[in-house]
Amino acid sequence: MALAVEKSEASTASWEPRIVAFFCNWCTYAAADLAGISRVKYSPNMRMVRVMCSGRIDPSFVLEAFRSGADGVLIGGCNPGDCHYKEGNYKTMRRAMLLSQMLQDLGIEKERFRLEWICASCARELQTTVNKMADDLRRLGPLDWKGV
Amino acid sequence: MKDYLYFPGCSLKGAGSPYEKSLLAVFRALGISLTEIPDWNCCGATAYLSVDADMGTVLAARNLALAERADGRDIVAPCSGCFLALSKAKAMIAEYPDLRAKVDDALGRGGLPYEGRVAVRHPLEVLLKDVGPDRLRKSVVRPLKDFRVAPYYGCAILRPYETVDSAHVPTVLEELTRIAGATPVDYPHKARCCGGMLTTGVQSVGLRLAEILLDAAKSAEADAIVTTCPLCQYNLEVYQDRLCRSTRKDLRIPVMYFTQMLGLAMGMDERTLAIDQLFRVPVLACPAGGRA
Amino acid sequence: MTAAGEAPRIGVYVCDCGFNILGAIDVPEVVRYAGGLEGVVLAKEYKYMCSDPGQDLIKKDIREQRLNRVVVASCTPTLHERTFRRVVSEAGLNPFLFNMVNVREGVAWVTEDKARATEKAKALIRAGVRRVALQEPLEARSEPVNPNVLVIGGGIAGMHAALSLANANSGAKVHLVEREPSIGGNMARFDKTFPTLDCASCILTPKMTEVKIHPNIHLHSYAEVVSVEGYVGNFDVTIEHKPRYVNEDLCIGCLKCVEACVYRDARFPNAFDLGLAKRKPIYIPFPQAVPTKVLIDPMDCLYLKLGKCKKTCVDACEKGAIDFAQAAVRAQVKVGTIIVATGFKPFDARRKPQYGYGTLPNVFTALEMERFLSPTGPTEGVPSLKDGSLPRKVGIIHCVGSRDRNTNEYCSKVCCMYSLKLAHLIRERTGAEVYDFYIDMRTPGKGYEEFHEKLLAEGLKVIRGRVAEVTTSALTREEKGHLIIRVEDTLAGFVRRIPVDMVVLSVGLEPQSDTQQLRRMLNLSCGREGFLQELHPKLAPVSTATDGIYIAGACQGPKDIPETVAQAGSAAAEALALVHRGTVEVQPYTAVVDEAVCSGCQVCVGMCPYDAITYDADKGVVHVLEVKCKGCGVCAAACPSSAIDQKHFRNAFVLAEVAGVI
Amino acid sequence: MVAKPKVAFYWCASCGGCEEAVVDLAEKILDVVAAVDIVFWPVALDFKKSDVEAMPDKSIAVSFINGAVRMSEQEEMARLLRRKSGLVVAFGSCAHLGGIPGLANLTDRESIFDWYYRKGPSVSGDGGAAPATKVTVPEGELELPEFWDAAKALDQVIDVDYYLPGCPPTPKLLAEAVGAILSGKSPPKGTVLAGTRALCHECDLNATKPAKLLISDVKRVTEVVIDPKTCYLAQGVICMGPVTRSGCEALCIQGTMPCTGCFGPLDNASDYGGKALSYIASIVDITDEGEARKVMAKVADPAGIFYRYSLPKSKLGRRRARRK
Repeated sequence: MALAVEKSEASTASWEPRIVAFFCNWCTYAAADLAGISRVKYSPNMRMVRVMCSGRIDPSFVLEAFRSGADGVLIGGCNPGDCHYKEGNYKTMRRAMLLSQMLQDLGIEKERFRLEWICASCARELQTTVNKMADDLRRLGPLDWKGV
Repeated sequence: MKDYLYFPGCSLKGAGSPYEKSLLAVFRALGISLTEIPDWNCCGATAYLSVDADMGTVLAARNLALAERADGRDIVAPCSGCFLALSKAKAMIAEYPDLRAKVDDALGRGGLPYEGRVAVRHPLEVLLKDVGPDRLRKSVVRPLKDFRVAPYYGCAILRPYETVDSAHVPTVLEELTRIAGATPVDYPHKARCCGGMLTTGVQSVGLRLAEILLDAAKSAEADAIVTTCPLCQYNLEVYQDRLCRSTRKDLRIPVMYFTQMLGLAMGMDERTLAIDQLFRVPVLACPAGGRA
Repeated sequence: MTAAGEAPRIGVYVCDCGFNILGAIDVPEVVRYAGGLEGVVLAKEYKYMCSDPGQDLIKKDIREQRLNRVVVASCTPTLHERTFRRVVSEAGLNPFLFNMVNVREGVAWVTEDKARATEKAKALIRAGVRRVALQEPLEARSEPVNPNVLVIGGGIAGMHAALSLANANSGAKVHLVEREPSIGGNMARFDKTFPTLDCASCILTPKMTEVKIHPNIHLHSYAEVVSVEGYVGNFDVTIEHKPRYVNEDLCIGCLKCVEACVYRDARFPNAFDLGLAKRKPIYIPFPQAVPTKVLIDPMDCLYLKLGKCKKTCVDACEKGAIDFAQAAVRAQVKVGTIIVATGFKPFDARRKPQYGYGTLPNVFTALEMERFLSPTGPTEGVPSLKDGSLPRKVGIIHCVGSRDRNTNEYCSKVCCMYSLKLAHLIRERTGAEVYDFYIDMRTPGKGYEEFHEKLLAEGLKVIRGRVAEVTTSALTREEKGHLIIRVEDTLAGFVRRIPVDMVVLSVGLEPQSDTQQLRRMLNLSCGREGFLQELHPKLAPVSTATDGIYIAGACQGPKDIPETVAQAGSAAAEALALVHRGTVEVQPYTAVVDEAVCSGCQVCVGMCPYDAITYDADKGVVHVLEVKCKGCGVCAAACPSSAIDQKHFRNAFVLAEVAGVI
Repeated sequence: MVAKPKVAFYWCASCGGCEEAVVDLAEKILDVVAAVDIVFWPVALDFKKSDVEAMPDKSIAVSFINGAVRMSEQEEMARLLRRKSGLVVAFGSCAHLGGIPGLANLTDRESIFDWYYRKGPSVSGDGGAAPATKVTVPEGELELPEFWDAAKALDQVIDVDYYLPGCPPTPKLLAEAVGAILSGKSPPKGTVLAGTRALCHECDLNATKPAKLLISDVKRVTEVVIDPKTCYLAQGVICMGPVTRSGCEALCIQGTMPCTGCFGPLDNASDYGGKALSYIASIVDITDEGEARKVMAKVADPAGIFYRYSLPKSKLGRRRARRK
């Protein structure tokens, strides 16, 4: 399925990286909610896509995100041992290891793809993770993917 | 046996020489070699710190850097002031990048790189952690029976870094005392200020603090105060007579270094341990002098 | 085109949420933008979408504008997704043709810059619209709820919850599990409760007995929950009963065995008295213990330790209840809901060595003082010094371990009040002069400030300042032989040294040390202080992220008895609501297999932790057992043929969302 | 007699294996030759580009084009044949997905030239020489084809009607395809003329899979003696069977060689490499992070393994273009 890349209207003078974030419903999405409730501010470059478990994330989603204009992709899941579905996050962990390597072989820096365990009460960790990633990407510059 | 680099600092070369003599004697006997850091300089403590803190740190950092260049073994810093100054420099440089920059710049001009690799150790740690109670016990040939000791830590080796022992309930000196066969007495001042710094400034306050300490040790019926710091030793020792006069209390009590105590228990004589250089020579119940 | 076939007619509703969203996002601009998105027939702004008028607005449009898709951009779905799904279904639309976009927690509350917040909100709504266009109608599955309830912890919270449930006579059986030999928890240790000073055991003991005799309550004392499997409505629980070495059914609690024990005198520390009092190897924890059954501590009992003893206890027992052969036994129970009421553990005062606990004589924790003050406690209600004399001056130090960067930063909430209570009781029993050292005197609550006033009137000496240390380092003759409390009096502005005979440390409340294991067993999460995390701090204070599991009392955070009881009640109500409904809705986010594509490679079979996928060797394809599927989607991500997809989280939906946010 | 349908064969960037496949039709090739009129087949018959240009548009019934498109010349021929043919069939993995030449997309033109004409250990002389699009010879200036920065699959340059997958396509599939097309029973445009499910479905070893297909280690063929009677995956050997389109009748596997994926992805697969990666990582049943990292590291060159035949047609298509 091909996706048209639709650039957003709000044209900011300085370039801002786009981070697509896949968060699991139980830990990292909950952390994001907590961040909201506790008014913990973080970079708006990150846009959440909610899935029930980080184990739902098909590596193809990540590839698609890069292909359609993401400068970085962040996956957030429950800490090892804490998966709401027992062991989904372990699959994510292993897929991410392989995917990260493959992306680097394809010239995509490892800072652009991150898997982080962010628990339901880790609003601060979420903040630092997102802000750091945004900074890293600003340093790396746009990915502006061009296919064949 | 592990070998160490050695940072004597100014006082062990001066007023604190009994400390150095006894330390070297004891370590030699335990088969530990101490190599002086080549071309070491002031640790940057006290006076310097109050004039230019950053420069103080740089001074300390130079010693650490020299140690790295020497061979990067652990540094043994017996003087509490030096121990704190070096530990503090290491910690602060690691924590504050801008300070690190200053240090790098300063040392860089002398072509001296600083990586922060070496560890700063206090002899007490080395004795109890590296050598270990068992070897120490074996080395004791003359347990100091019925010798009542008031262990005194001073401020610097426990605060703010509790690497040597807990700042609130320290016990290592007690342990060492027991190993030496002596009896540690319990009193609440063992980690309180000796007044040292103040006797040079606000003398009345400094002396009051010393008095509190001596009084407590006396009323705990100690035969001697055993300390870890040249400044404490000096401060607690030299003002005793004056305090006796001013307070009309008997505050006379020997103040010795833990290395001297251990040395005695290891059967060394008072000259080797420079105990004869103390104002008040502790009186031992057990026969003094060389190996029995 | 939509799943339903007809072209999407999407309504987008952006919520101002008062000023919460309006203040941080240019809502009119967002609405204008949303209106122009493909498939959107109308976009509206409203003050509070979740309010009745807001809900009616949506229903009206669905009917009049023939909307077949609805997007609401407001708070997080965890808060109101249910609400709006109900709304659209009331208007005749399938609830799963609704999509919620999180622009409050997700944007408004976490973004500094309004322009960028607006841009982000647009992106999220764009994604939401693209997604909803593809969403398909689904039927929520419902599963039966086992009426029985498991209550973990037999303190005041657990007991109250259990009784509320049991008294409902809903046909529900309550399994109350307490790991100590007796129920009662910490409250059983108290003599009086603040602010009313009514006798704790007078209000507690009847409750304990009622729990014991209630036909609907099955009490598992001296037992622990070792495993919980399953999900809301159908939990399989394993409970392990520790051996008492006394047959509970036979023992009548006459205590003849205790008198007869070969140990003439009690010499073993009694856990209930925090080791302040002694007991024999065979004992009951305390006189009012429920169940009133003795037990034997295998670490102390000669026979169990060494295998030889006259076993005078056995002879003494007419019932022949003593059974040295007893071993741990496991029981299986099925329940539909679980209430966690595991309480707290007091802060370990040794972690503040400057206060001398464990090193200086006559320094006690508040809980120890509670025992001293209890008529059944080690000193029969009159606190005395180690030498047996009465204290003439007592210092109570607040915030021990609390509001402290080195230990716990949070306020334990109950300490100020219990300290005042202790001050009153100590003064009443010993006539001692009592000093309270506090940072801030926190007395919110009915009658609490009045109690504070009463204590001040009684002549309580209060000194404002964090105590630096408790020491025996006397500087004056008067100080000699006393505990000296050094504190900076922040009101007087100088350092005080106050000699006292006894020090009470008002330790804070901490999570039970095994909270982490419990959390994992039940699939809950913890806040950063380590207490169990509620679903929502305000709107779902006793619910958790795991459906069917509720929390009550101090396991959720420090709280006093009234609050604890209130929480226990509401947890019971939540559980009962489920029991009463009889069924639970299970999200239909299950996996589906396209059998025309599936190659039968069986990669998915090994993926499923619930064994919900089976291989059909004849057809050479796999099937998903919907009832077993929990909807994690791991199999879909793993399926090499993309033959498996997840309902409501289909690849296409997720990818549409991805395209939208970029 | 009615004129026999005209057929053309052409090769772009390919190894010639696909041509072999045609010859591998063995005696069947005679039926084909009998049934059709081969008007263009550079590898076997001497026709020139001008001959094709001379033909009227759409006069060729079917053109079978194999090989990836890597150079301007290949694009030119592809376009020409497209214009002259009723149907174009992408023949073999390279034309279908980019194939082995597509792996060149893991690097770029500059790096390739650098290595082959300047830095390579076998390069002698000043190493200054490198392909150019223009060269002057005594006879004048010649224009040479341009070597592109990336290799492409056929349908990334021209419109393609059918795909015959495989490296090379099996004679059986070729025969069936030709038969189907000539008999007019042509399937819908864009059809891949092979199986519709993944290879496991037609693999005999599928029956030997354990109840739960989980492995504790991944092995390369060189590391183990494969038991030919048990599913290779179950033995820890990476096999692309589960992600790869069936139709080859598990030829390699019958030859004790795990599937490497030449038939490419299934119709609805999101991304071949992504899927391959996902299921391999998923069935490795290790939860300890350190251990998992070790085993995952054994999947050397993931991009090369998972996109061996399909990089140009993958979501990302190629290595990221170098910043200018």
